[in-house]
Amino acid sequence: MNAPPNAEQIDPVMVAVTEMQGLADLFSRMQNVCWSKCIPNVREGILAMGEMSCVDRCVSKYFDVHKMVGEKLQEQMQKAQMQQPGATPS
Amino acid sequence: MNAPPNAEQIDPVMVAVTEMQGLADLFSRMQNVCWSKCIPNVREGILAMGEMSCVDRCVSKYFDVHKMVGEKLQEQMQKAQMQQPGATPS
Amino acid sequence: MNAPPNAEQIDPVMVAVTEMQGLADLFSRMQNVCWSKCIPNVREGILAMGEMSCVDRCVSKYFDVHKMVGEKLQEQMQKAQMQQPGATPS
Amino acid sequence: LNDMQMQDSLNTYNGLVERCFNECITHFRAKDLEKAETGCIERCVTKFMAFSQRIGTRFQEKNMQQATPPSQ
Amino acid sequence: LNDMQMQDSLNTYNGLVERCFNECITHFRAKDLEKAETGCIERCVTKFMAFSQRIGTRFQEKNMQQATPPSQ
Amino acid sequence: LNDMQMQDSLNTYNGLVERCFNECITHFRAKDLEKAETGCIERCVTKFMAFSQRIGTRFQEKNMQQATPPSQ
Repeated sequence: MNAPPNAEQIDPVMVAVTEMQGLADLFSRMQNVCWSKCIPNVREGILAMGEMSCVDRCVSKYFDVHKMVGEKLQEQMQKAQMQQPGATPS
Repeated sequence: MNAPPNAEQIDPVMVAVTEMQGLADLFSRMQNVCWSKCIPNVREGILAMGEMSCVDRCVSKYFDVHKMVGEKLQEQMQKAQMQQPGATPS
Repeated sequence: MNAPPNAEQIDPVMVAVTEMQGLADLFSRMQNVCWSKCIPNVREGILAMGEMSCVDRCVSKYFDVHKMVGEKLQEQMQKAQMQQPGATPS
Repeated sequence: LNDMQMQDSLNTYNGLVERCFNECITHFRAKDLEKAETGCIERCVTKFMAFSQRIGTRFQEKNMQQATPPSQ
Repeated sequence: LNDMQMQDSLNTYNGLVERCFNECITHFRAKDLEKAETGCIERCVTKFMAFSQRIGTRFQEKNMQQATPPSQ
Repeated sequence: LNDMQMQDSLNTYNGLVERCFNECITHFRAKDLEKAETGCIERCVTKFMAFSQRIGTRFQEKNMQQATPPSQ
């Protein structure tokens, strides 16, 4: 809290920490999603073959969706900045 | 963040930050709830008329519930402080 | 992060805070789980007898599971450190 | 620590709102709460308070039981 | 505060990914996205943006309405 | 950063407890765990560890693949 005065606004350490938190958040969500999509039960204490490949594909697809959403978001935001819609009928 | 030493206990900046976090948390929960209540699918990339009014009403009701829960909570806590129940049968 | 040099690595205050956060997180998860397992509806504003004992048992079991998972995790991690599996078929 | 507690109670509050909303609000034909809904919300809060008190007491009992005093 | 905003938008982003993944990805017979899936993701993002804008506007309206100016 | 890691593993631990509890505890007729339940919890933890290791490895592979080195 007693940081040097001018490093306040864009502290590179905080940026790195935030990035890491973003990655940790991404991982933890992916883990939850892929567990619920790929692991139907715990009747066995090991991963079955089918579960393993499901996990692999789930990770692969999750990354692809992550990337796609990022691109789409940016594209949308640029569009939104350009046209700025006004009317919102209720 | 470089507050004077003795302002530690009730730092107004922290109060403001907490309030903002509370509001952000409220918004994010409302967003999740209203999405799941009002958006049954993404077969179209746009909001249908019915979805729009559902969202509007969802926000309105969510705020009302938020307010009501707050009032009810306070009322209950005052009651609890006055009578202090002892026995808790198992 | 440019804190006084030697208090950096194992700040006892941070350890205590983290422990408290862990406990708070445990409590909040337990609360959610036991609510959804024991409280089927809010048709009445009071806890029914059966709901009360369900809550008591839910807490008891949750603690047992918490303890058991902790032990099992440690055991597994020790095993993992000893054998270090290499092959991961896809 | 103080901030943490503030944060905690805010989370509990917001969590309760979400819970009771999900429990009691089932349709969006109008923008105002109906009588049945407000009644449900009231019961939901009262019940949650009772639930919360009981589970909190049990939690603390268990937690004390389990805690081994640190040898310092 | 700035960090908090960064954190917030990251959460929104990651939350949207999770939401659209759950909405659009239903099987794992292959590791690449199929045409139907990418189309669904696109609509999901567009729809979420529209939803998000609308709900954000309504939220701010309500929030202002409700806020009583602090007497300092 | 160190604190963050501690926080993370605590979250993983608490999350695992919740997951396995939901998976394995289905009734509350008694306050002690039954044999079937403890067996289920054991398998749940073992399976989660295997799952976790696999998904962690895949995640890191993908993450490295995707990361473009910063030009500083």
